[in-house]
Amino acid sequence: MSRLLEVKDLSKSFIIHHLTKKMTAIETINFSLEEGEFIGIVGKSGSGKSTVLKSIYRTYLPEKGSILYNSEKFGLVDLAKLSEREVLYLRQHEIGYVSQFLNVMPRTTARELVEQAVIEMGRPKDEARQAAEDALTHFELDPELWDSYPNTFSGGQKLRLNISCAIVKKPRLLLLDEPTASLDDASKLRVREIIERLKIGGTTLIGIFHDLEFMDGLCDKVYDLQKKIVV
Amino acid sequence: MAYVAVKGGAEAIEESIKRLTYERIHANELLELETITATMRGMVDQVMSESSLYSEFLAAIAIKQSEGNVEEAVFLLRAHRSTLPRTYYTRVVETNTMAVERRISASFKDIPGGQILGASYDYTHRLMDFDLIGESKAGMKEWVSQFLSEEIETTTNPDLTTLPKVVEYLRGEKLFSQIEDDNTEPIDVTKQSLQFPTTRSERLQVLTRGQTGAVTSLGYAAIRGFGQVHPTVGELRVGKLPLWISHPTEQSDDEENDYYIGEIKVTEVESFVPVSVQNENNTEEMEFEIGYGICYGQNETKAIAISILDHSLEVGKKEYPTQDEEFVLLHIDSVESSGFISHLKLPHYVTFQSKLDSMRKIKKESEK
Amino acid sequence: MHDKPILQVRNLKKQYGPGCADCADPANRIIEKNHCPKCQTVYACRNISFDLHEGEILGIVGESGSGKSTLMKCLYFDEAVTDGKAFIRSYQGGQTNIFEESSQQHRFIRNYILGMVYQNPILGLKMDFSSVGNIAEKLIAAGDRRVKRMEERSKELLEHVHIPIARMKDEPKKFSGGMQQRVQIAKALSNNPPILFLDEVTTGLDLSVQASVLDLIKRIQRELGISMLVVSHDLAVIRMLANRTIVMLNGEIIEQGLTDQILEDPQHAYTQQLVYSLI
Amino acid sequence: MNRRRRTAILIDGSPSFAKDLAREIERNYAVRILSEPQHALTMIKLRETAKNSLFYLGEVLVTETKVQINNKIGIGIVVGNEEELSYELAVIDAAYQGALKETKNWTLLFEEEERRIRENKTTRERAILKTKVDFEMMDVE
Amino acid sequence: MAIDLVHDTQEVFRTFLHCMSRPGTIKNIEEIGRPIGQHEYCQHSIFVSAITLLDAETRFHVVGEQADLIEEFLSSFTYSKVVDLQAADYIFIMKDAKKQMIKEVFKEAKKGTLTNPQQSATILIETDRLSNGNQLTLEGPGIAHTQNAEIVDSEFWIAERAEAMKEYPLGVDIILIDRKSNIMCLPRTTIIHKREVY
Amino acid sequence: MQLQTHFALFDEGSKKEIRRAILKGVAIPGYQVPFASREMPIARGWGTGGLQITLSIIGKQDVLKVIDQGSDESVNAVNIKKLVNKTTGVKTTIETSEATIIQSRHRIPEVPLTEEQIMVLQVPIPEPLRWVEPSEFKTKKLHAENDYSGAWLMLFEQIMKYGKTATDADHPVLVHDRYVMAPSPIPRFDNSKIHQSEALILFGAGREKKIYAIPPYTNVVSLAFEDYPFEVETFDGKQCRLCSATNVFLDELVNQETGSTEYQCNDTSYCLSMLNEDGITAEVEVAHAR
Repeated sequence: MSRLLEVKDLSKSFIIHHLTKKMTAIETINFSLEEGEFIGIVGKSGSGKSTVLKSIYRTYLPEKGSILYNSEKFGLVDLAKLSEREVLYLRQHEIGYVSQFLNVMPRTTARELVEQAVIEMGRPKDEARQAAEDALTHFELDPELWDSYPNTFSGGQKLRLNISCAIVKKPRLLLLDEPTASLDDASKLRVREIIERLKIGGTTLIGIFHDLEFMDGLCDKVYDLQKKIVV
Repeated sequence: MAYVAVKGGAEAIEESIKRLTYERIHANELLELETITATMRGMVDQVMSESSLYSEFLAAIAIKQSEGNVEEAVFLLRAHRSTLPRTYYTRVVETNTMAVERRISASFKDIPGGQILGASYDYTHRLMDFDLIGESKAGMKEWVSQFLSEEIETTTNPDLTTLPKVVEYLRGEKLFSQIEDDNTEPIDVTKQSLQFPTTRSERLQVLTRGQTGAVTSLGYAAIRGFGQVHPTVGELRVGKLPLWISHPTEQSDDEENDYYIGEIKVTEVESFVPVSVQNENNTEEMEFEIGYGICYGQNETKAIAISILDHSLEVGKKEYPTQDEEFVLLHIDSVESSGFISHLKLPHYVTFQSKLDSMRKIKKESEK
Repeated sequence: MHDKPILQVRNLKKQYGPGCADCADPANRIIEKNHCPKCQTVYACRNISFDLHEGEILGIVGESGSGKSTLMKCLYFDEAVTDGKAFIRSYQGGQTNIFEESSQQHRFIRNYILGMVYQNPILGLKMDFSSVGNIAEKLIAAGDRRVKRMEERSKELLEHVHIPIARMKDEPKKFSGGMQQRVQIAKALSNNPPILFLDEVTTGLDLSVQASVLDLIKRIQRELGISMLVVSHDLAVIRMLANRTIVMLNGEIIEQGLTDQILEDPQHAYTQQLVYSLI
Repeated sequence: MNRRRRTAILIDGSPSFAKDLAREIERNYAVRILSEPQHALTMIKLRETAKNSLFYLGEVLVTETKVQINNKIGIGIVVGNEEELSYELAVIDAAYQGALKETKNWTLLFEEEERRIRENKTTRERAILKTKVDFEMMDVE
Repeated sequence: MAIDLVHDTQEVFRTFLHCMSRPGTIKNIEEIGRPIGQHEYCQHSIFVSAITLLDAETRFHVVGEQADLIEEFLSSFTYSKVVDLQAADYIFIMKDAKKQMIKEVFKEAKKGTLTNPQQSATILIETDRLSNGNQLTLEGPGIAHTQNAEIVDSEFWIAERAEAMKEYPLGVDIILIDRKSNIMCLPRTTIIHKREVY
Repeated sequence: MQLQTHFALFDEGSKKEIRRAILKGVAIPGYQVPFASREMPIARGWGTGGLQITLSIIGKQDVLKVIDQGSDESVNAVNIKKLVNKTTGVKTTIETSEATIIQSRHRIPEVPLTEEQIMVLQVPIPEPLRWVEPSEFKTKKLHAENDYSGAWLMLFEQIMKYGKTATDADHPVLVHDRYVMAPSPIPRFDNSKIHQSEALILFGAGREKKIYAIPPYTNVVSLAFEDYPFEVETFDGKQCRLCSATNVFLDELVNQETGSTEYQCNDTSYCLSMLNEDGITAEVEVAHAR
């Protein structure tokens, strides 16, 4: 096993100009992750769990520290300082991000959405089509929904679509940002099964989950944001 | 070998021209050139202005030759000027040296130097004067001597060559910005064809030689709704301008050594046009701008219309045809417009045959 | 990653007016927003530099007067730049500053390499010519001389943008705003330009129409791999379309980054204000 | 007397004035005509008063004559179809160019003619001023 | 001077027109305007060419050892204004012009603009000899297939001319005049190929 | 006072200016050179452009032929010929092969022109893009940028509308692969005569103040799409009622007595020479003299 990700002294604060205020979200975070591992991040609400994931994904600009990632394409890189172009490449090929929210074009069908993700990686259209169908089947989205617009989906359906989009690219690292937050128990269970399958398939994962029970037995290790230690 | 002759238009042309002469002289009435220059002032002025050639003598010949057809008379003069050498350019004429014969302002009730009506049709009642039927030379003579002998009230030192301009008065008041003399060499549209966008000198030259009717119509359109000029006549002057030229070969620039060559009569108009401008604080402010018009002879509506179009073209936003320099400048010339309209009289049967062929083929195509 | 950008813009400057002692020197210029209060010179674009890469959509966001549309017009040669350079990979091997080329060459670049979709379809379409003719015009400009082929291509594109083929001979003036915009997009795409400029293309359209136009753009980009520069004052549009985003204010680039980063973690006070007003 | 003033008096003065002076020179000298009176055009360059810029108002017909007296060339140019006057102007110009003795005695004559022109002008202007509108207020006693 | 301004200049113009329309074609103007005395500063054919083209509306420039004298002479005759290379409508390159100056002329001469390509210089080059020898091959409008030409000293400017023509319709037009008053024209459309010498 | 007309009417300054414009026109084939068109003794639109060129190039040795709509004896042709003859004294002819300068309105003679001839065409509207763009400023820019999509689009639209192009006379041509040019309102039939012509062809537009030229042996291609080739006027199965010529441009005439349609050579001088060759004595009425 080799190291896939190492977060070193990561800090992030936000300057709110119109309030002339600086809000610190996380400070000197340190943890690392081996290939194939699943790390869970815990901490009470507002402790900055999501900030950590968004910093890794670069939706937030990391302020201090480094996020070393061992890329298949670029070798060892610091995600905190990597060029936007390279971040975009990694997003398309190596790092996936799943949240409970679905951000999609209004007139795009579920099938097209998953296809897009493959096409963005530069694959031909028919290959994308096949991959999309496989993913949607795999994540048990009712085929009747494939050609309708996702705005109308239930929370669980949206999430499974989200995961399909992320997974279809076969990312090496998948970031799960409270994907189950608004799901009922039955749906949660299905998501858990999906994650287990991913893990078995060798995907490296970082997850934040609203309820700690959900993480039980799923994570290899857990990082506590308040104590700043891996438990 | 047999010889085939072509019978055509040559004879017909000769006969047509004879016929024209017949029309002019068959009533056996003689019109002296002097009669034209002495009594047809309006027509002579219009012809000189539209042909852009100041000569009462040549205008009179042209009017006589064209039987009073202004379009044709202008044409004759324009063609004649192509055959004459242009030997001199005058020194810059400053219009404040004008010997004023008439001068009015619509902007002020009274102006320094006074409103001088001069000779004007403005206040004549347009009633037919049947006395003209029996007008006699003796009667005319008597009227003139009576007119000239009338007591003239003594006005202190009249000097109509140094009347102050209304615009100068307003510039003093800072209602107009002071403008430095711009001595950029003008372009002569008769030596260089118009290139768009044009310079101010080209526009003014084309406007002043424009056809009176065309210029008036477009000026009217610009103030009626198809333009955005709302002018007040600041000053209208009719009078004579003295002309000077420098010695052709002596290099000296000494004006004392100039030749005076005579004077020409012109009508000059400055129209005041309110415009809204942005001031330094970026707020809108009203300011006056000047539209300028001048032309040969006494042609007052034409000069006013030129001043309107001058301003219109300076604005030049093309929202209206009257602000579009191509629209205005390319269509107001008498010789060009009348020539092209009249060319429609020429036979066009080759082009028509070609059109027929095209239409027949399209018809066949659609019947397929 | 060392692939050469498809379009490189360096230090593009555009000013209206001559400048004066107060504002001519960029180092210590005293101006209000983008114009000099003394001489009224407007500095519409100041030192704009960026790269556009193959297959990406780059968003440019800013309020009116920020210089974003002027920038676009300069790149499409609708306006002459005051200073600066730009290089297009597929033109002269990307070695020639396109701004220094003649108007004849500019026309060539527009016809063969660039596409433009204007906010107002009147600028991009001939309203009195048929829709198919409009598309053919761009193909003709790019050297096509076969009527049948152009007709086919036009049909294909009109279908692509969901204009019924039955209406292909109709003039755009008979169409709704959304349809006109779609014809304009079809026209801009007709000769497969590697670079497409879109200037406020959904502004003024109904919401539902906006959505279909945005979707169309995204689909085209995905399928044809065209690089696009999208100018909009509307962050929602930028969010939908752009991978990366540039924020402009008063003629300057104040911030640039990944679109989701700009939206979720804006750095500049102005961008924050813009983002907060969106939510 | 400089040419600027001289030519103005000759052209604006009575026709006989120029004629008499020219005849005097003709009597005493051989006048060689270099170019006969002929028509030509002079372009008028004018300053408009809206932007104080220059433009060409149009052409004016002039009659021009060139003569030579004792190796000195005189030019006569005058607006209009003025064959005789243009010739006389040329002769007088040549006389001044050659500083002929006759011209010495002419100064008084010129001044006299100039006075007459001024008087005529005043009379003409007074007549014109009869058309001036009187805006004087009524006197209030 | 026995020159007939009306008919002689018409004849010279028609020669130019014929040769400009048919690049490489040689015509002679030796006898036009003869007989007259020798001109002090330039050969007769240059003089008649100048009075055919120049007048007060044009601007010109002369390059050569005696440029100033020739400029003064032609200017007094035609009223054409003497200006810098960059502003000249007509540029005369005399036989004795320095080779470096010839290159300079092609670099600096007006090439016209895309909107007004006619606002470009016409360059009159004096050369020792013109013939239809096979040193050069000409191609372009006015030439049925190809046309041979031999121009003495042309190696000093052929490359520079090509450089000046690189963006048609911009360019300069050339009138060549040799010692025997032969005329050859090279409008900007003519492509010159150098014959390889073995 | 001497009042006599100068040789070829114009003062020498005017001629020089026009000559300079002609030389530039020859050097840039198909490009419209602006010039300061002079006012002429005939009306604008009646051939002042062609006349100005003719008067500027003509010399004492020249032989002039003038035709209007194919006819030497049309009133307008006679009138122009008369004016040139009166001011220059040059010989005039109706024989195409005899002429050194041929001024024409709307036709190019049927007899092939030679290297020694100059063809002068009168042009009413020299701008081929005028019907796409009324502004002169803009059309100049289109020429500058080599943008002729407007001209092509017009043809494309005609095909969309009518199934074929619908141009008549003055069908635009592409010159030397650069400038699109109006060949003046010659029928499409004559367009091929400008391509690789042996004679120099000059075009003069007096009112619009433009001069342009096609040097000999220059490529002149009528605008047409590859799959809709350029078509000329056809007179299939028709022949001249006088000389029986075919493959010439024919006038369509109505026989006043029978009411039937008859055809006759438009180029009257050509018709005459054909008849003379055949030894037939005939008198050709010029029906359109007016």
